[in-house]
Amino acid sequence: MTGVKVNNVLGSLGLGILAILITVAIFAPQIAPYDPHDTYKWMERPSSEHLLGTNDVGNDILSEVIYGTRVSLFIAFTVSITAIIIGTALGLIAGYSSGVLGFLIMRIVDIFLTIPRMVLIIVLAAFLTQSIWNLIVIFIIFGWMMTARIVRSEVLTLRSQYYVDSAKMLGGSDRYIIWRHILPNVVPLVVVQFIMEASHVIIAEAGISFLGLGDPVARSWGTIFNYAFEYPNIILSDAWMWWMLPPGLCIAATVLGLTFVGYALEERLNPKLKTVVGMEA
Amino acid sequence: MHYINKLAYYLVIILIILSINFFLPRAMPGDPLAYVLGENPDMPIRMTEEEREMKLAEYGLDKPLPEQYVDYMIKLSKGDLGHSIYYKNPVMDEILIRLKWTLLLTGTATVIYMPLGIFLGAESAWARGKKKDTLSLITILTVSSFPSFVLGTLFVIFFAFKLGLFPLGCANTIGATYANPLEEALDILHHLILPVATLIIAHIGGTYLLMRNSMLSVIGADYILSARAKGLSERYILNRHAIRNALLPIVTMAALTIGFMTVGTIFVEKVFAYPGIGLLLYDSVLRRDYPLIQGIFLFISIFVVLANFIADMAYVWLDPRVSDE
Amino acid sequence: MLEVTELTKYFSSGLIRKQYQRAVDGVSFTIKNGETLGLVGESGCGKTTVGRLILRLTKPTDGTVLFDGIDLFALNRRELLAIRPRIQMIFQDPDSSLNPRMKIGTSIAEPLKLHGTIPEVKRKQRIKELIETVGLNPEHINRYPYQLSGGQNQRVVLARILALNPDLIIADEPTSSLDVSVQAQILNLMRDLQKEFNHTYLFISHDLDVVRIMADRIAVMYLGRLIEIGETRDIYDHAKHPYTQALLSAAAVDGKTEQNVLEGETSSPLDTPTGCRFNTRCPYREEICAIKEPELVEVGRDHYVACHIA
Amino acid sequence: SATALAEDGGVAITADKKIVRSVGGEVGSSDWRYPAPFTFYPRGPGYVRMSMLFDTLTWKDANGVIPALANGWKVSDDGETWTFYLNKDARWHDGEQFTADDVKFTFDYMKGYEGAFTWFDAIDYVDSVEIVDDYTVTISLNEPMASFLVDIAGNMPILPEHIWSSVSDPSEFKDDDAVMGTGPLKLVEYNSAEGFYHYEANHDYYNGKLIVDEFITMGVSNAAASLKNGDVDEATFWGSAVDAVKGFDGDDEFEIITGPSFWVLQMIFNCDADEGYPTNNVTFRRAIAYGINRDEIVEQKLHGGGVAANTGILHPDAVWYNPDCEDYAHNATRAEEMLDSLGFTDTNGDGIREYPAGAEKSGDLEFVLYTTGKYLREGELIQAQLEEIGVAVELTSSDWTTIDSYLRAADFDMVISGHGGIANPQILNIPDWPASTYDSDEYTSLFKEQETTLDIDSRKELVNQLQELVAEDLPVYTLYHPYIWCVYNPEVLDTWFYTRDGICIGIPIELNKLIFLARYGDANENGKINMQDVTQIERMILELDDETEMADANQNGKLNMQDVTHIELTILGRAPIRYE
Amino acid sequence: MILKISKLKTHFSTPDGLVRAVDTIDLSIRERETVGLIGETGCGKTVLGLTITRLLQSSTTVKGTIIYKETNLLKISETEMRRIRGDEIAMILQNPTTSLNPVMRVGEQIAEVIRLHQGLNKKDAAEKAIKMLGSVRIPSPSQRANEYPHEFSGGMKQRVMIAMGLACNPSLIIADEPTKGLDVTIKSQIIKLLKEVTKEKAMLLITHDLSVARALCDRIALMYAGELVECAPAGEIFDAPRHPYTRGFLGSLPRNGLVPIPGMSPSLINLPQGCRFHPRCANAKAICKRKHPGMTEIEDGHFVRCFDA
Ligand SMILES: Nc1ncnc2c1ncn2[C@@H]1O[C@H](COP(=O)(O)OP(=O)(O)OP(=O)(O)O)[C@@H](O)[C@H]1O
Ligand SMILES: Nc1ncnc2c1ncn2[C@@H]1O[C@H](COP(=O)(O)OP(=O)(O)OP(=O)(O)O)[C@@H](O)[C@H]1O
Ligand SMILES: [Mg+2]
Ligand SMILES: [Mg+2]
Repeated sequence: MTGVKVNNVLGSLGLGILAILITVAIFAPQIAPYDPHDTYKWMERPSSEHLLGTNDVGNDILSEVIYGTRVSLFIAFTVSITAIIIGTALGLIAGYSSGVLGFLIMRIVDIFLTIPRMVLIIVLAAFLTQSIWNLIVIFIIFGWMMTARIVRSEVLTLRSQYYVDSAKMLGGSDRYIIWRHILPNVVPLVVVQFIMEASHVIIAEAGISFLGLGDPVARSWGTIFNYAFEYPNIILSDAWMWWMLPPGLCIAATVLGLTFVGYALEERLNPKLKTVVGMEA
Repeated sequence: MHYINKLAYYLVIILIILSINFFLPRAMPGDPLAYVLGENPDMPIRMTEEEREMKLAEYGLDKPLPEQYVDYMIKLSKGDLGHSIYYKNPVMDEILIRLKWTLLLTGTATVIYMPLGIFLGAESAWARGKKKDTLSLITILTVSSFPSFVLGTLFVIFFAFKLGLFPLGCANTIGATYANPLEEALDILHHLILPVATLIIAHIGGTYLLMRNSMLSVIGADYILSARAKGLSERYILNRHAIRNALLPIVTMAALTIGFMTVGTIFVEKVFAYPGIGLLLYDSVLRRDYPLIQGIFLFISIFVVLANFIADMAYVWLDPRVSDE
Repeated sequence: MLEVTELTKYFSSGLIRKQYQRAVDGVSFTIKNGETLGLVGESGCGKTTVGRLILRLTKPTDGTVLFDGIDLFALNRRELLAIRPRIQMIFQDPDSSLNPRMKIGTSIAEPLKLHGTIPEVKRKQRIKELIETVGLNPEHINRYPYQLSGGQNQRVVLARILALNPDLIIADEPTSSLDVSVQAQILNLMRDLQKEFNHTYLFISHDLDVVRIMADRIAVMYLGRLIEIGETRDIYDHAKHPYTQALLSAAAVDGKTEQNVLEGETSSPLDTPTGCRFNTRCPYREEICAIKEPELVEVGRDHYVACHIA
Repeated sequence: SATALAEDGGVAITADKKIVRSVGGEVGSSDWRYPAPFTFYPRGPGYVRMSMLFDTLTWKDANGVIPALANGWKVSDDGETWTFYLNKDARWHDGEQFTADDVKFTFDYMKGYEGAFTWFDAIDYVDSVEIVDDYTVTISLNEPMASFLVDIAGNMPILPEHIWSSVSDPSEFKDDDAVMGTGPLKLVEYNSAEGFYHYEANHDYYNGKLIVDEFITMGVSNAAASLKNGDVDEATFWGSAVDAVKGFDGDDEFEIITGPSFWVLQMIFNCDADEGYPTNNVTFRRAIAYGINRDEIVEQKLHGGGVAANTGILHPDAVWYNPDCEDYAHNATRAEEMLDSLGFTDTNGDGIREYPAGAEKSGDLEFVLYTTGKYLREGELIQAQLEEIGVAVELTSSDWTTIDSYLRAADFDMVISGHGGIANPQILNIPDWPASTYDSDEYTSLFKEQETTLDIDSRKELVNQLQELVAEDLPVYTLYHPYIWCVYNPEVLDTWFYTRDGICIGIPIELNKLIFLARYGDANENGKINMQDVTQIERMILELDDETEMADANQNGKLNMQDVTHIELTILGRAPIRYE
Repeated sequence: MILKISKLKTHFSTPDGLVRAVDTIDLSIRERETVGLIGETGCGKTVLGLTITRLLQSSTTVKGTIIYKETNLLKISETEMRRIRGDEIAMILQNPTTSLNPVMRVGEQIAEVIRLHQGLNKKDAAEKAIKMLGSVRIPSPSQRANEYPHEFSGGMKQRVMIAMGLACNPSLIIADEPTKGLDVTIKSQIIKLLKEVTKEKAMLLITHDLSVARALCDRIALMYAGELVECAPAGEIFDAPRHPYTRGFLGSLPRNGLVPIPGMSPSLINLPQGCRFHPRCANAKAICKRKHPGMTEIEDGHFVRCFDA
């Protein structure tokens, strides 16, 4: 049963990483040694004063990265929570009422899933003003489909379960059935989906920002990385070590944390892997 | 029946993509003319009302929307994706000259990462719970959580700059004269290795995990036990019975991954200055060369839709249960 | 008490070229108060669908169902909700009849809560009573379905149904997934409860042995049609339809007597044979069988058969 | 002679092919379109890539105008007729002889396809071209044009008649023949995807011996790293890229030269009388100017890779530069005093001033500062600086299309934007800028006057006044001029230099085709043209002082009086040169 | 004696505890004999079948001996075992619908086992597969061989499973609930087919359907909570059952009056002390609670695990 152990280790590791990052995000003003907009001597090497040195305009990189956590996580969580809620609602509708509406929703989902969404996001971002709100809206628009599809197929399975029929038979209204019988069974899936979506958004946002389409004012890790990447002397000087690596590692760590947690959750929720042994009398 | 349904479905998708493309600049805030003529932040275009009218007429932007739509469709049907503002060339031409590099890059990466991911996923699942499985699981999850551009940049710094093992970028040595085709091929390969490696690492995780999960559910299936009961060897069972079944979800996924790939190349091409379509999209975005951006979007989308279509067909071929419906 | 006339359900599939699946095709029967009607037939012949139609869990295509004189198919939503507690169904699979995320107690409380017949304070007490009525221990109240066995779960289902004190219970193969000894427990319990509360049962099963014990009358279905209906004793002793005969003979395997083994498989309701639906497998087939569909005719007291030959 | 010099080893010519590689930018952005005369991208880098292939009548080097296809020239007293004596050795790449016919053809062609040559639009000045003999042409202008020698003669590529006479759609003509000129290089390959231009030497070049065999300008992923790795031999850096340049400082393998960029970053105020409150108040704008610390911006953003700009807009290295404009040296106290005097005071103690009571607006003194992502950092610095004087700035980064629409609607407070070509007084026509909200009768009439003044000195005076007026009125507040650097490997080529007032009509970059010529290799061992060269030329001039001798000299491929006069003019800063 | 199982134990270790799925079982099967293994859900029947064919995961503990024609199956290498599986001992698994590979043609699934064990080439194996399909009465076998499992009905899939089991002419067949989930009329078809097959082969028939066991078996073994409780010739089991569980089991059949055994089967993790059946036994005595009864032969060939027998 090493699988279970590994699973627990990965899960806790992931949770640990996320906990740290979330703490950093929340307490950024307390943790960060400086205001990320304050300027000091530019391109300082790491020192006791500036643990990660300063960037090309003299901002303290450590503080920038700490505040970047805020931006990145804020985008990721805002988008994934909203997208998940929308996706779950639409998935429920599509799955529960197999009418025209459901059919329509699923067609839209199929179509959206077929169109390469990141390319469309890049194209849209190119057309729109660079702001984190625009990004958030775009990500939400393209973020709910997978959830809707997964929730719908789960609802379809649940709907054919006898206990749903039973509830109907016992006099439960549709709303009652959805709230009491369908939704609670969908929630675990949705949680996993939330985690997956959050990690998608982290990567996608970092990517968009790396392309210089992020919000340059509210600097996320991707934007910090982009600035470092665009710095002409980045490869020749050693600055990549303290300017490029930290935001890069933060992105990777967040994704990793989310992946681990998502993986552990999925393993735990996957009924295939859970064998109930023996029945208690 | 199935084919016709699918075909109709994909035609609808393409129609929708075309429409998105048509409405995008028209629905955006700002002057639609700016999306055709481009912008110049240093020296804004100067135009009198008259010139403006003339330009609008020239691009057919003064007509009513439905008429514009029809014109747009007619143009597209002739393969005309419009003119790039920057290159002053047909968008299609600009895409086509870069296509080979992107195809080379994504093709090579796909040809490697797909089978590799499938192989590793299958092996991992087959050895579920063992050290081998755990190790590869953790390694792959960890490595693939690095976005491709972070990974690629680190590769450039280490392998290209610090160690000097590979070139810093580009698709071949510029201006080089080759003694023979082999030399040229080697040069191209030398330039290809780092970007391909980046793409592979960035994309292998998805395939690996999917295959592993898919395989895990196959392993528990009764027909695997049944195959064992027949006395078949483990290898044979894995190859003949397990993989094909486990591949089914992968095939559906493959098309999606091709979509991801095309996006992945944007980052990799930027990092490695690889002259493909991704870099073109990036540059066009920087230059706000809207017709080119739209053209590339259209091109990639249709490419991905086609890939989906092929995957769907492959699915039918792989899963006899579907073809009967 | 229950009068089913010309009950019909066609399932349609396919968007462009519709295909109809004639799952239930003009079934009529009645059940008297306190009686048990056994409904038998092979898998896919439409038994479950009949049950679900009566409950209106599936939308009917045609026909009427009169329950205590009320036309169930004419009810609107509210009326339906009001009448539903009087007709209940026990499903084939006890494990999936209970929400895996609800404790047993919550599941049993559900009907009480939904109908608000019993004030909240008394509910606990009532649940305990119900649990004991079906032979379970009050300590099970706080368990989850997966912590109980199939037989126990089926008891929970019964307890929950009893909470509503229904008049008609449709039992859809309630023991088919259970062991014989557990089956005996459940069937006995059902019989006891019937006696106690004067339930009317529509007992669906493919096991003729079980039906024989449970039912007063038996109805045999084949491919969506009722082909024979009569008193249990009549059916067992004087089965008239060749299909019923084959069923009985197959059930009576003991290794000694040579059986009347039916060749071939049931046709699918997607393309039902013309004429008598059984004609493709019937050992006594005649010309007319492939042409004309036989009507149910009375062959004895309360004994009807749909067969040209019988 | 050039040959002798080359053999002396003044220039490293080895038995192998000598290939020079120059960075043209990042891959993708290093493309400047096909280098044919009507297809290149109409910016400096596009032009120079074309200029390798096509020669003009005149050209410029580090000191100013020099002969090219024309050996010599003279101008009539009314300034309306120019006579050019053409080079008799010049040949087209295909071996055809270059003649006066080609020159006439080119002018006629350019006039015939007006607008096709998107690079400049001064052809209107030309009335007609007459062929005097095979190697002499006269060009008649509609009106005198002081900048003719640079803006037209030194700018318009001369086309081979035998090719272009049959071309009716010049901007679509992209054959191999479309890049066939008389220039020192021939195009071998061009690839837009990779953004590279591969040239080979035209060893039959009439204007001197070539010291390279091939020249490549290409895209790379990182210029500094590629240079260090030896993938390229030369790269340009600009502004804050000074950090990368410093990395080469003290590296024996590389040489560095510095030049002007003729570029300015500025902040545009909304001066609209109706919409622009309070930025339409000149005192207010001055207060803002005092509040901004341009030196800090130069230091923090450019890392010293530039200078605080001339508040009169024109570049300090330009002929027309007025050094006496008010420079608004950072003075927060003064700024605060001015704001106080205008009634903008912090009444609620939140550190941000409020509008005076009864003003058009109320509440906090807060402005939206628009910028593209490129200049965001400057915006941030300004934001912080202005906050110190109690002015709040909301920084909004946007693409230019969006900003432009705000500008047109006069719906903005301040915008950061930059532009080049600031050596030419024409740029000072601020009220005529497409999005300008500046309106001043005094300024407009002054501008009109300088446009029509032919006397150089009086015109200079007028342009000076204009600059002072800009600096006073501050419709725009210029921030900085970046420097530009060329870092190269002298082992490969050491002739790099910056052209006086920029190549052609003012292109600041170092890709002057003269670097491929032996005489430049000779003239500057340290890569620069110095005063000695000039004296040498002067000495030559003194020896030749009569007409016949001049004609003689001309035929020998030497300089003539006209050249000298022009060089002198240029050196003295009197040759009117139009920049873009 | 074709198969002799003695003291066989199969234990799974799980996070909840040790599952004693098969606990000290002795059972032998003679040539051409059909032995029925009957018991309630979860009592360990399938695990026993899988243990014999060594198809369980390696993490399980198996103790005891399984002698098949003089070889101890628990001692030989995996390679040797693989040679025996499908060739000499065929196992027909519980659920035909899921036991056939959905993406492989039916003919190929039969042919592969023939190719493997009999070394036939592709063509011959395919022909033989068609013959096998014919022999289990699949109409137009050559055409059906090219179809996929989903195109077959439940009864036909079960036939395919049987054909697959018989393909290499094994001497022992282990059939795990071959009639489960089938309609009565189809069930009798399968019974008829199996009856023919067992004329010359030994079979271990796992089922909880007594009518099937009665129709096919020579001897019947009853299993309860991982162990055998009674084993005797079929007739004796039905006519003179000795173990209270057997009696209760028979009694709970509808045709025998539907008299249930009280209580329910114990969990294989927490087995009762003493006789495993005693909590449900009407005549349990003090000793039954304390001591675990052994298998005793009370009549010739009739074994019972009960102090009271
Ligand atoms: N929701 C549905 N949609 C489409 N077809 C259905 C649906 N429900 C049942 N059917 C079809 O209707 C027919 C009758 O089904 P039904 O479940 O009533 O049979 P049954 O006699 O209860 O069979 P079993 O003994 O297997 O439970 C079957 O062919 C089935 O496939
Ligand atoms: N791999 C395993 N790990 C842990 N427990 C197992 C495993 N396989 C089977 N079991 C347990 O062993 C017991 C016996 O299972 P088995 O499948 O042999 O029962 P069975 O008698 O065949 O039942 P059925 O009639 O339902 O097929 C069950 O309690 C089961 O949960
Ligand atoms: Mg049913
Ligand atoms: Mg079993």
